Amino acid sequence: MYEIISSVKRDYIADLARQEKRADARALDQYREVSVETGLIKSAQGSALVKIGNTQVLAGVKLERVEPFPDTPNSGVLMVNAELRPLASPTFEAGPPDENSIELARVVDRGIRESESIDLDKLGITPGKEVWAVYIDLHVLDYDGNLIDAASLAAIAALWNVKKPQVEGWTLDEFPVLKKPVAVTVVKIGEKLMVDPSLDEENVMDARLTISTLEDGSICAMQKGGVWCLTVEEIKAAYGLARAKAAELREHLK
Amino acid sequence: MYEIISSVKRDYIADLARQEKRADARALDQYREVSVETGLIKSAQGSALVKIGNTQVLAGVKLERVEPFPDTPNSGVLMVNAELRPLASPTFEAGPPDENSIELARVVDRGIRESESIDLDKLGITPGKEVWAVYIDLHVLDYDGNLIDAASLAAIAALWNVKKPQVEGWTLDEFPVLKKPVAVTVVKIGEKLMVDPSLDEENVMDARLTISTLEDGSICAMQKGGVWCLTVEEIKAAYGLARAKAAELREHLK
Amino acid sequence: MYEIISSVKRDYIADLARQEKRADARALDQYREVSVETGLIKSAQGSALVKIGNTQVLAGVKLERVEPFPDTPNSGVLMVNAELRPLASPTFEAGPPDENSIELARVVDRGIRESESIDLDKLGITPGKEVWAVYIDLHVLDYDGNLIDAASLAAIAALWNVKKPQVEGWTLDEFPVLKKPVAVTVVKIGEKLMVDPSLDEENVMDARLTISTLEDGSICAMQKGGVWCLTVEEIKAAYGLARAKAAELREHLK
Amino acid sequence: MEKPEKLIVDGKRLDGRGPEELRPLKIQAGALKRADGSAYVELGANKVLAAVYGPRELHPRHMQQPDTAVLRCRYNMAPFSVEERKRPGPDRRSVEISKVIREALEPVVFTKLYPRSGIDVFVEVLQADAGTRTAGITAAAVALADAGVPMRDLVSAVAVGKVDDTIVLDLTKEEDQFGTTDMPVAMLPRKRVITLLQMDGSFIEEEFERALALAMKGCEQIYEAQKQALKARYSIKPEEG
Amino acid sequence: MEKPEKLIVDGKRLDGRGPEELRPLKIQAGALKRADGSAYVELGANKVLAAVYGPRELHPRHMQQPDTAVLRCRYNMAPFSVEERKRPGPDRRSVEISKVIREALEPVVFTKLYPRSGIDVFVEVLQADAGTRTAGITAAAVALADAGVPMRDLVSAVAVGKVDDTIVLDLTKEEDQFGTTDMPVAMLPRKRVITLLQMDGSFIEEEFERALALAMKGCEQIYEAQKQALKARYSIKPEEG
Amino acid sequence: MEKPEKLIVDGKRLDGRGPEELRPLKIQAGALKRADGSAYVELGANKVLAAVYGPRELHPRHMQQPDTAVLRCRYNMAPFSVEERKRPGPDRRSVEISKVIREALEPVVFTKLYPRSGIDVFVEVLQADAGTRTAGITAAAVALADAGVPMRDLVSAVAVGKVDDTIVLDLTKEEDQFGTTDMPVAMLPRKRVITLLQMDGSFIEEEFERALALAMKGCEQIYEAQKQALKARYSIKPEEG
Repeated sequence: MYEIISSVKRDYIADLARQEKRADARALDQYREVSVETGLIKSAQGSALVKIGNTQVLAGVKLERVEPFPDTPNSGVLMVNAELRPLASPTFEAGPPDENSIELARVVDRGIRESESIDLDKLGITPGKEVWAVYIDLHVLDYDGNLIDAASLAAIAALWNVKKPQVEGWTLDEFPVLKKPVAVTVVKIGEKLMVDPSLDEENVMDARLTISTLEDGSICAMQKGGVWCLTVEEIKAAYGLARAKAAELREHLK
Repeated sequence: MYEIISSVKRDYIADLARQEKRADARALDQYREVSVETGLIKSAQGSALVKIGNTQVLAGVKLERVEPFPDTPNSGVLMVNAELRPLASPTFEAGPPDENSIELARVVDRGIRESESIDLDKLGITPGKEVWAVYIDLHVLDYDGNLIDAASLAAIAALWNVKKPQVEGWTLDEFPVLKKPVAVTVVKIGEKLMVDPSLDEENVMDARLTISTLEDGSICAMQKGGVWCLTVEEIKAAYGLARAKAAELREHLK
Repeated sequence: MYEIISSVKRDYIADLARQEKRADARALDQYREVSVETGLIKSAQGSALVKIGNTQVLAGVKLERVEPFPDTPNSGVLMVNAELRPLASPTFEAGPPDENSIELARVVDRGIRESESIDLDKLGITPGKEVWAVYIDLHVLDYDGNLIDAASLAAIAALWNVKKPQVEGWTLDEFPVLKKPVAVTVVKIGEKLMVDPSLDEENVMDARLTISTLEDGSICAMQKGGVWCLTVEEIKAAYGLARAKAAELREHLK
Repeated sequence: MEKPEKLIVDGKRLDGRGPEELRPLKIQAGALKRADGSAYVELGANKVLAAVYGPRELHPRHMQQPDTAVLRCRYNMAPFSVEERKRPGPDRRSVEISKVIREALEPVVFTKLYPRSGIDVFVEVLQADAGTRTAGITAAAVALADAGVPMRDLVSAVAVGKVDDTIVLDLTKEEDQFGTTDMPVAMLPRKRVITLLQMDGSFIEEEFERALALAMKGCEQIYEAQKQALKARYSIKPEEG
Repeated sequence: MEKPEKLIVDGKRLDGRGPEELRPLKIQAGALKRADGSAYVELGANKVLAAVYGPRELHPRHMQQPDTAVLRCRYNMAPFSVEERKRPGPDRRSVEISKVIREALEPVVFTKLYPRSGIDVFVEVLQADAGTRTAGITAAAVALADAGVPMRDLVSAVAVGKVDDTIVLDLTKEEDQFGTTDMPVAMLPRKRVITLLQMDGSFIEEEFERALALAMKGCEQIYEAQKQALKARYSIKPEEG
Repeated sequence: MEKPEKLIVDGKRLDGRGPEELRPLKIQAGALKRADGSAYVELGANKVLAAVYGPRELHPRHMQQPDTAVLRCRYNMAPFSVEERKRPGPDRRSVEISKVIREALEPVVFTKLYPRSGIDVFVEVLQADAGTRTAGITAAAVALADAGVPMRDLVSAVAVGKVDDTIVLDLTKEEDQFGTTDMPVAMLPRKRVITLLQMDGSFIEEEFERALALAMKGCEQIYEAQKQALKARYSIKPEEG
């Protein structure tokens, strides 16, 4: 996900950060424009297109009947897959998922799974034989930074869009989605923390910390990234930012 | 499938075409020597070795019991696979099928499938559980141009060679092959159309059009290839050639 | 498995061999120090760590319930897999098994399978439905030559370590391992034969011959390797060495 | 999908169209920011994005051609774009379609102007309802123009077919599945020459000739919409500068 | 594995430890001959090997960086290291773990000293009982030092979590599976900064802060053992010369 | 295939051969046009093609050796060559066989004459009935000679084995499957040295020595047929010029 960036640009962005400024005139704790459109894809049981600035991620939810895992014979199965499509960026290459798309999928997966946002126990069909699989496919269409937040928001919006799915054999009333975990990524450039990194900011960041929180402010998942360190104080500050910003992003899920 | 060719050779072939001549002294509407030998491979239920000039394709038909597709629970399954074996040409590489071998397999497949040359409905065994799969494997042994016609002819000859297959559990009288679709490839070099391109001709061609026809002259499949265009008149002329030549090639299926 | 070696080193080792000497002062028919530790891995049903000099191979045996092969509906299944882990040598690369690891696995497999060292007929569970699979995984940890002997010894030691496996549904008394085939690899450098080649010796060898023998001195498997030839006399001499050394190595299996 | 008794009733198709009518068509040039050029096409229920990168340095190097740019094309269906979830990654169908799309586009691109470079065309199907390869070509041609790649002409594409013995334009998935014949066609609209032609099913000579003529008529309509989309893109100064 | 009724009884965990106690820890530097550096770590039932090769020439060449060494990391589980045999080869989990291990180690390596070269870290899990990624980081840091790679500091790592509402150090597989929360942490022990932080489960603010503090305390203990292992390695002249 | 009660009855094998008899053998040099050299071998029901390309430039470049040609070999079974259709692509068996075929051929090729180049040998099994690797070596040696690759000698190969306690030459599939022992051998016929030797099953010393002697006798017969095939190829001027 890291792209080649001229050292001039690197210095410029780092300098701005030192002055608590950003190249696109945002405040350090300010997101770019966020939009969430749901239900665009009729061939999916749920879908959402999330834009954060120029970044665009389309999430589709498909329900299919599958065999359960042997240790949870009457629980549904959650599968999250992310595709960094080469149309989205000159640095994305065709081919099997690389470590960036795998990390993206797994971070989104944990945010949903660990918060128990889907009541998988309701998704059994025939114990030991058949259960519902919930496939969440994250299709990255345009990449200008902060994929984790955009993909996480698209995934949860698509899940809440499923409602009463049009799929053969569905007997429940509503699709059992229960919570709204929201991921907020904070990056550190020099000594400064900021939210919603643009691509240029991601390319110069020292480290990032993604924190997924629920409505009550509790954490359900975290993922540090980047090749530098975070102090304990920075981690605590990031958590504060994550809670505040999650509340804002959650407004788009109404 | 396209090979490096010196520009001298390219000009020579294009010049000849302008004069309605070919490097091997054939007429524009003339095939090289064609031969079809069937039944060479005892481990296959049907087989055929087709030679067109130096080009050699060996087709083998294997019948196996498989699960049906859910939407056609009592119909047999047709699978066509083509292998451009590296022994056949210095430009064929070992490894998974590339776009040329995939296109070859799919064009042969459509010629057979769309003409309903096999009565797949007769190939059910236990509804929803077991049906016959018809595997057609096209093994390219020597490559001197015009693989599509050679492979198509080998496939249909191998199918007609199956007859009463020696395979456990076979209960039908005859293998239900019904028709004889024949593919004819016409290439355009400059303003001229010609059939049965040699390798050198393929390397300089502007476009090709493969037309599969049945005994009654109707078309069951087409595939345009190459990186240049065809006019409507050229397409109609190619169809005329395809019908005339298919009748000749079909003689080898008797 | 063959590494770049300076021609100086090559000449030195070949010269020594001519004088019936070796760089580490061993006799031509002498192994490096051999040790076999069993039962180190609790997550495996059987395990053994074999060291021959600096070479280290860890073998783990896992038992799992699988479907039988159609032609042996009530017999267990043996699977041998070898991984030349990149931590073991600068010349081992991450990725799917290459020809060296495949050859290693298959030679170990044949030594066990062809000697009927495991009574696979006892490993049926439900005829046609379920049998025990015996997975032997060979994990190469440190590579200083003579992997075949180390891996073969580790495999058979791990099998004898299984005893009464702690695995759900096991009903037999003992794991049905019957024999102790032992592989001995003899290499030819110039005119001389020697056992237990070090890595440097492997790199200059002309040919190798691995012979697996049983307690009674009979051969159960052989594999010649290397890009040069063996005379009939050399092959017979190698067999004599293999029998004598197998008896020594078999002491470690008590 | 269950087979309907008839696909054409009283001269109307199941979605109400006449035999020679296109589905509703919407083309937007410049749908994406990162790509050098892009376009979004909706044709009936098809939703297709195309993006173009290049001319740019071509990797791996051994693919570079000393006298020409290499045009590469990749057609992909999103897993959720079809009824039954499609496993990610290329399958045989998408490999073949990528090849025929490339061959359909190549005649219009002045590849000789950019030796050693590569031009990449990506077609992403977000929602599929038959005719995605032709919609992809239509979108890709606009994306190439949007990227400023020098071109001889546009490429316009549409499928025709035979349904209940009628020659029809622009088949739906239902018509494709239960009809007799499907024939995707791409055309250079100004030169009126064909760069894509595939066919499956059954045509006698007269049907084939009528179908080809109908396809070319359909391509003309597509072409008008392509031009409009490019005009709309460049008449309005984009806000983002 | 069946779920036990309680994971903590009378303040003691099922294996007899107190909540803030590490499992028995053994670290050996220089466990392998061929590798440039290596280490073996046992932490409870975990058995993990790490090996380092480099700095060395980096292949393939296009990965070389003109101004820095490239650190690469590969985490792998032996097929027999877990209850149900793991199929050989990388899966999604190991790809992600390899990435976070690399990012945890990179801050301590003076990569700029070796432009165009590569440093490879291999972590092999021979027996797994939760906490293999942190044990792997612990082993890898010792292996890097054993290889003589210039480093700013070591990296020490351990997991903490929440089990039966108690914050505990160094979870077992049972505690990981049936507990509420798992949080692996890696720290530069001298600078006391964090280079790995992942979390799954549920923490309120106060729990999170206590857990983080406990993790850092655990890392200090790990650090002492790492130093001892390196001392033991270099105080005794190795026999092999 | 069901196991027959006896494989040898009254000193005759099920196909009527004596124990030390080869199956009918046919060798044709120059079977293909595009390859630099080729050969076709029928041995009983085995049908095997071999083709040689090179010495030629070797790709990828990093495989080039400054002082020698690299001999590469690929053994492949056609999907229809065996009872149960074989899935296309290399499996573990064919990878190993490719390796031992290469090692069996390498001693006769003057690879040092062609530094930096590659010589590729392709063996295709069209119909299999036990002994395909040895038939492949036999064919490949003729194909190398047909390609004009400078060689020290030919390589001749055949399998021997033990069936119903009898040492037999050139096993059929039935004998291989239900017999006790299979031992493929390749020999340089003039030097009488062994370049391939594999064995599965059971031999006591005396059996092994008799089997090896029989294999070498069989190789001599193969060698005569190889020479005949090469003579036939070069005595007749090919029509094609």
